[in-house]
Amino acid sequence: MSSLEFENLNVWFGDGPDRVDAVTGATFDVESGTSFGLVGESGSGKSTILRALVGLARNWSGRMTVGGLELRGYKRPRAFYRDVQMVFQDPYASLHPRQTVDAVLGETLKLHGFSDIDRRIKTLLDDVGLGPEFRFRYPHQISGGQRQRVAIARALAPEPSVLLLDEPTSALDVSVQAEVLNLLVDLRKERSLTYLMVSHDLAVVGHMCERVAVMQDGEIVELLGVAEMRAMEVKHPYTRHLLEASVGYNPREA
Amino acid sequence: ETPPNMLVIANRIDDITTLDPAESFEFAGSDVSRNVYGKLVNFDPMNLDGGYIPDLAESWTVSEDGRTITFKMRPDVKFHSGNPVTAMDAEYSLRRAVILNKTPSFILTQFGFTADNVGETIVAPDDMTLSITTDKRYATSFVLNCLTATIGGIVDSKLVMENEQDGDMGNTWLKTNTAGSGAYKVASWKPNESVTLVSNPDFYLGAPAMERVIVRHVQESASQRLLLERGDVDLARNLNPEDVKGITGKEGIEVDSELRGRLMYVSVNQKHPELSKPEVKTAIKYLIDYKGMQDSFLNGQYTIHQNFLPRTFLGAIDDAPYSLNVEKAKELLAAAGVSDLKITAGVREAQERLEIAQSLQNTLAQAGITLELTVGTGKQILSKYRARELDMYIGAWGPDYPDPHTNAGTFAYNPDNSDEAGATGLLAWRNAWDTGGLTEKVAAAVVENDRDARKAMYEEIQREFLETSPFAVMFQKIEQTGRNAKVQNLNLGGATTAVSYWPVTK
Amino acid sequence: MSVSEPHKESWREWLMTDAPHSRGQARAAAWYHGWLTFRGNAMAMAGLIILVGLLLVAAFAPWLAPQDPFTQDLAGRLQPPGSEGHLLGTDSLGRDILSRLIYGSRITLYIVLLVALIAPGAGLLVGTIAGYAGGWIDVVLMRITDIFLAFPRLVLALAFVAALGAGIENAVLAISLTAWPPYARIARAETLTIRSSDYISAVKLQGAGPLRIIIKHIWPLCISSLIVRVTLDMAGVILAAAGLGFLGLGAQPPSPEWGAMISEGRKFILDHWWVATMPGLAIFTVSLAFNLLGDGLRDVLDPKSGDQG
Amino acid sequence: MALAEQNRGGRRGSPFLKHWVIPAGKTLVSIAATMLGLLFVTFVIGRVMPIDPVLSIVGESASKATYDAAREALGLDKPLVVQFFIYIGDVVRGDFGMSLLTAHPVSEDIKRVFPATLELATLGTLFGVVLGVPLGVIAAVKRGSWIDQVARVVALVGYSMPIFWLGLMGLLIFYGILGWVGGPGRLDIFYEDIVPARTGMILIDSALDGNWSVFRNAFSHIVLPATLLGYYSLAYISRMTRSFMLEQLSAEYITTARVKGLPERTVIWRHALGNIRVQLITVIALSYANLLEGSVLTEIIFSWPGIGQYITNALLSADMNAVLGGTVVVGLIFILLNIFSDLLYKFFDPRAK
Amino acid sequence: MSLLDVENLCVTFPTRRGEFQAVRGVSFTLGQERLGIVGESGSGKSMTGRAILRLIRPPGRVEADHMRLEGRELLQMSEKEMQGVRGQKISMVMQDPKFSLNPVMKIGEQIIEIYRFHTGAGRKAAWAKAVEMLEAVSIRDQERVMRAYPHEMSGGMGQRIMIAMMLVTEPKILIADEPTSALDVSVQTQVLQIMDRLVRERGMGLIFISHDLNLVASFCDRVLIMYAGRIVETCEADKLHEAQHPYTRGLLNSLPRLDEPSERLDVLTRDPAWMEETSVSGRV
Ligand SMILES: Nc1ncnc2c1ncn2[C@@H]1O[C@H](COP(=O)(O)OP(=O)(O)OP(=O)(O)O)[C@@H](O)[C@H]1O
Ligand SMILES: Nc1ncnc2c1ncn2[C@@H]1O[C@H](COP(=O)(O)OP(=O)(O)OP(=O)(O)O)[C@@H](O)[C@H]1O
Ligand SMILES: [Mg+2]
Ligand SMILES: [Mg+2]
Repeated sequence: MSSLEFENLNVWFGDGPDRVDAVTGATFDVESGTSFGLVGESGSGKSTILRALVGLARNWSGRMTVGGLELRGYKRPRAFYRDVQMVFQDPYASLHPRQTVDAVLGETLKLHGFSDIDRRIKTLLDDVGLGPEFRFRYPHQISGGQRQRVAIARALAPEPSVLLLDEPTSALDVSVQAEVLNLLVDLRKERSLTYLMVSHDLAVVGHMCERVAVMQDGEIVELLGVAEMRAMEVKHPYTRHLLEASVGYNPREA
Repeated sequence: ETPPNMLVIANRIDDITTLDPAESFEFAGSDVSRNVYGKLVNFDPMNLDGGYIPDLAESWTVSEDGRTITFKMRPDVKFHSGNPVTAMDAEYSLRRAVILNKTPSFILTQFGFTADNVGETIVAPDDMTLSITTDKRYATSFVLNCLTATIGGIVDSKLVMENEQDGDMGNTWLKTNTAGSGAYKVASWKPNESVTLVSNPDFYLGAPAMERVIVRHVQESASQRLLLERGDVDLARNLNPEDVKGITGKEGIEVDSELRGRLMYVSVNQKHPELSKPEVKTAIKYLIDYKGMQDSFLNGQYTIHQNFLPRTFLGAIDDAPYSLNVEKAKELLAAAGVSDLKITAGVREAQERLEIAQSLQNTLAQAGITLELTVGTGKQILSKYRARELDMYIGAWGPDYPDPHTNAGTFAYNPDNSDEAGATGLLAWRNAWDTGGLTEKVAAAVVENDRDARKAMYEEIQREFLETSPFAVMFQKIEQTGRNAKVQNLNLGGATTAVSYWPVTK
Repeated sequence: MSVSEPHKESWREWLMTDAPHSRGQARAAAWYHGWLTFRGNAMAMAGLIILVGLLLVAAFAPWLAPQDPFTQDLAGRLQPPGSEGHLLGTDSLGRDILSRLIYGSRITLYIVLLVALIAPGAGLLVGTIAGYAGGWIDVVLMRITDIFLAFPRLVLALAFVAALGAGIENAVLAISLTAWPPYARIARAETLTIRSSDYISAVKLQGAGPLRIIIKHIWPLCISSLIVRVTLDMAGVILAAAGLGFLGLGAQPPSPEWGAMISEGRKFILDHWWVATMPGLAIFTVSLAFNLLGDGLRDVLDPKSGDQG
Repeated sequence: MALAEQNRGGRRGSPFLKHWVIPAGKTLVSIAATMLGLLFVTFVIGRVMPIDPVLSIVGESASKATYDAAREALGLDKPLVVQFFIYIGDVVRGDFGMSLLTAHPVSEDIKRVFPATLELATLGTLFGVVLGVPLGVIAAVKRGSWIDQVARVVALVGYSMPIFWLGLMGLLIFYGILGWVGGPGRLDIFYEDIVPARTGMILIDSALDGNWSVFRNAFSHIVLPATLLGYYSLAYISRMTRSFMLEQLSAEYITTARVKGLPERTVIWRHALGNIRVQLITVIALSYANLLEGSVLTEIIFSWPGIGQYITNALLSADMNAVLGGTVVVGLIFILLNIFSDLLYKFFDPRAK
Repeated sequence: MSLLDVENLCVTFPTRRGEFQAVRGVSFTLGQERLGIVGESGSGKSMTGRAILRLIRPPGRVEADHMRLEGRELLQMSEKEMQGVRGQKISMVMQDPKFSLNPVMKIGEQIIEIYRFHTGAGRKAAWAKAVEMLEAVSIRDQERVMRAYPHEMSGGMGQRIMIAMMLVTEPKILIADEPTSALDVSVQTQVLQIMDRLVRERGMGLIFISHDLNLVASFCDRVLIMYAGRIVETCEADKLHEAQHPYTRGLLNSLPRLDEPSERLDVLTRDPAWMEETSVSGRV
């Protein structure tokens, strides 16, 4: 069980004149067993924070800790990946088009050194609510929601305590979104997982998380609890704007 | 249509690597040289069989001991540059050839000339007299025949000296330029593209009718044929039998067949334990389908000839005792106790040779000999041959100068058969054949001054050669040339020399 | 799961299922789907049939060939097609061209298969490593690729053979070694698009090393575009092998290798057109078949084209 | 942290530096590296070849002393590394040594043969582009139709019929029988050496000279081989165009163009083709480079004194200076073309900037 | 008379497993209003939109009893006549601006192209018109944008450019296929405002395709709810939250809500019978 801490995190891409600062001075922490949401407009650096944490974004400064353990550089020991896993935004793009569900899960389990792979695959599929008939299908043979379940199963395979969710339902239909969100809620309850979840949909974050950080242009502009959000008790105008827009179209708004 | 005063020839000239007569040793190069450089003695293109006649030397005398020949130069002949041709030029040219020591130099140095002794052995006491002294007595015909070779070309010593670099005796300059007194001078040579000759109006035999001769490099026989048919060239010199057949009988085109000196032969390495058995050697000679090949893919371009002196050479004999006889060959092999023989043969990638090789493969197989072919570029195969590494070689040999010794001295002459001797120039050595006494006979023939006696000696050598040698000479080349009917008096040089353009008319 | 279940269904249903029960079935079903896509493409099927035909011809050459491919008949040389006993005529040594073509299919297949394995293989290796590793490894590998690409093919081939010695295997090797750079470029371009995809990130998050990612995840996706390209290059390979012949590297006579047969026929082309044309047509047919097959395979193998049409 | 602050505001360096100077520098370094690699490989090949350059020069019968002297003159007695540097030095000065085969300096030979190839390859490529691109586009647009199949067969004939077959047949028909074109060679004999060789490309030289009868004659000679070479590049270019176009035609912006009501012509030729320009340039450059390498067989059949024939001849006669010189020049051309196509890429694709 | 009148529209694709009907007998009319089409992914929304413009690529087929644009039968028009309709009378804003703009043409060029083609105007006039349109969709610095390439634009700008381009010919009908799904909320509002204004001020007909029920409910006048290629229900947009059909209800209930937190979300359970129901007519 781990908590996450980010202190003055800066992440940038490129070098010299091409440099893009994607995240600047992000500071927040996620208590173990809780769910934390990151919202903000496209390109505000939400995903980048997750990617920096798992080592997919190489250039960063500041401090990141997982369960008190400080991270360095971009290489992570295998043990780290047993603890922290990530689910990507687009379930189609995150599954190899030539691998069956079985192969995806099997490889993950093998990499993490499990031995009773067969049994575990069955349990995993069961956990994410997929029947055994899905086991040997290719990604193109299953629907988006089912693909996302496979992605979640893959993330759950090493039995992590932290799940990073990068817009896990934004590519899905509302009806399917509900299924996936329910699944995530259930899993968290069963396994006392810690979630760090990115979304641009305030309703989704509101549904899932206890605390929320609002990002704009690489910076965190506001940190607030979900209750405050519901009550519209926000300080930053950008947060307010987001909240209002999420309700629907208001022709009179400027 | 080609202009009336111009002769246009399609030929393969990619073998011209130099125009320097002291260095040039290839066919196309000789063709150029013969028309550019006068020699002391030369062949009359209209009467090749008549042998050498005076050229830049008007006459000569031979000393008592037969070692010194003294030439009297022809007066009033001029080089293209306008310089008079003198004995000094002749002295310079011959000395130069010896001193430069390029590939063909052996033609002169075999008479004992060396860079050190040319000061005494090749001397011009005055402008009109040149005397050369050989190390021993040789047949005069032999010496003079050798002087008709390309290396005997007389260069304009003044002009050459002006273009000397780092003591190279003008070699660098002469590679791409000419300084002769012949009927033509080279106007331009573009390697692999063309050679253009322009006539020398002051040629001592009279200005040639063709003011320009352009030899164009055309590799493909088919292309040559099309050019000839369209009248864009007057002469196509490398037509294959099929294309010759194609143009035969076409209006305005004639086909000339001229016997050349080149021989096609097969030889077997005497280092090979089985191949060195006399029966096996003979068996192989019986396993060649001479007639079948002559009448099919070699049709018209090669004629059966089974000895090392090409027809028209002094002493050449026409005996052709061998023909395809598988039964006899089998008997011979059985007698030698040879079965399941497996040999590899080197052959260079050239259509007719490949066909000969495959035919050979076929007929040898009928007697139970497996022939494997190694095909490669000329250089690759030759270097193996020279290193005595091939079991069998299928190839061609052309005489270097128009004297019987040129072939006798390589096919039947091998004074030291050891590997160390490294006599790579001798075919007998390349095949590790010690000649069984022919070497001495060849050495004797070359110094025999009586023409008839000499002829008889060569005939005898050849008869023995036919029996004992590891060589199966198969064919002699016939050059078939497609000619526009308008072109007259063209002589390609037969088996002895190169082409002459100056008598040509249209 | 009951083991006997598949037997209740027909094979077709078993293959068409969306819910395979085993790895084997999933794989078979995937192949079957590919096959269906492929079968729908008449042109690709034509290509396949020709190639299967070629395989059969090669396998049963001794039974199919009307005559011995090596038997010479100097009296009956250069017979035109359709003449007595020689459907496609005879060559300059009077050998039956049809029989030679039939036997030659073996050599042709051998060359083609060997090159098709080596060149794209080498290209795949270099290209994917360069593309995935990036940085200086990429720069160095691509410079090397450029150097090989910039070299006149014949010179390079000769140099290789100088180092390796002559023979048909070495000729094939030489061709492969001159043919890999374009494949490397294709593989690299493909890798560049794949390497930043989410599913590669996902595997990285399982702690998979670069080697594993390249071999297990990137190669399967690069192979399809390589296959398509290889099938396009086949005719070139056959002709290149013949081209090496005159350096003494290709098939040695009297081997009835198609390219060598064309070269031999060159001499007679104006009057005896069939000697060169027949093997030329054979090469054309085979390369057409490969090409049609390649187009069909592109549809089957390309994951992007998915289930459309 | 301080570092991050500094970088965030920092748009260091002028755009000029960023867009032109730095890439140009990188390009130069990469050319240099590739060239050096090329030279190294050629050098190694020169040493690996089982051919004795000394023997080729001095001849078979030379004495040991002559041999050694020549060897020394060639610098072959020095250590390999030193030889390599000498080699580089020579190459940089444009000195490739003497050709054994032609007795001319290799650089001079190349100056003579390369324009012939350049002329032929350029015309051939033009032909291939002018016909190949439209053919590929049409084949893609009408995918699966008879026109697509015909285009495929046309391209494959180009791929699988050896050029000498097509070449000789072409010569027979268009020159031998019909007499529409000039025969082998670059000019008829009487037109030879009339116009001064400025570029070595007769078409250009005669045009510069205003001598149109030479121009016409040269054209009648080049048209057949150029068409044949063009056919080969046509085959390649049309296949590649087809596959690029197929990709573009399913793109969403093509639907947009149709939504706009634009005629199909505009949609295909302006929108779709515009998007494959960059890829096409690369393909064309590659095929051009291949033609510049010289099509040996075409050059042989048409008696075209070009670089392909030159290198091959040299190769067969073990004239290593000529082989290496030719190789370096061809390689250089190749590299330059590559860079050129990269530059065009930058120019044509707004996304590349 | 309505602008568009569609009766029994079917879109069929041949597949390996037989014919697949992406749209099955859809009927509706469009007046000078905002007509929303909602439904889950794959329900045939986009295909309906494209079928109107006859942009279904072969081997797909479009069939209908009739499909009239101001009384003229679209299905009987020649390809040439259709070119006059597309862009001129009916325009369509495509889903993703990133892929829908030609990446190698300057934005100005792309706008001018459509305008000149349909009006035959000169370059200068077209340029001025394009700038005016960009201004209308509240893009600042129009001259710069005109000379820029699509990749230099943000998603929101791209979407607005797309709208400007499609409106430059002042079409009678605009089909907007999920025009805001790729956008941030803030940009989304702007885009909607533009379209809203056009309908109200110019009397344009708008078909607004989306899967965002809240958005459609608040933005449109009328809504068609699609399921598996058919219209299962139609209603006034503001009454969407009172919709009856279990499918529509299911969709609505599965949305998480900020104002009504819940432990678990309702999940839509599909009734096979819905597949068989005949399509509800969306004609008025
Ligand atoms: N590999 C990269 N190279 C350069 N810039 C990048 C890279 N990845 C992301 N960026 C930039 O970093 C910034 C933040 O990107 P990020 O993906 O974190 O945004 P996001 O908030 O997740 O947006 P979205 O909602 O669109 O996913 C963006 O401006 C983006 O352009
Ligand atoms: N070329 C095609 N061949 C076969 N089926 C197709 C084709 N194009 C689309 N379809 C199918 O048509 C159906 C309707 O597609 P459409 O794009 O209209 O859905 P949509 O309602 O717009 O969904 P989304 O919200 O995901 O965009 C889908 O089931 C799709 O799979
Ligand atoms: Mg993101
Ligand atoms: Mg859609």
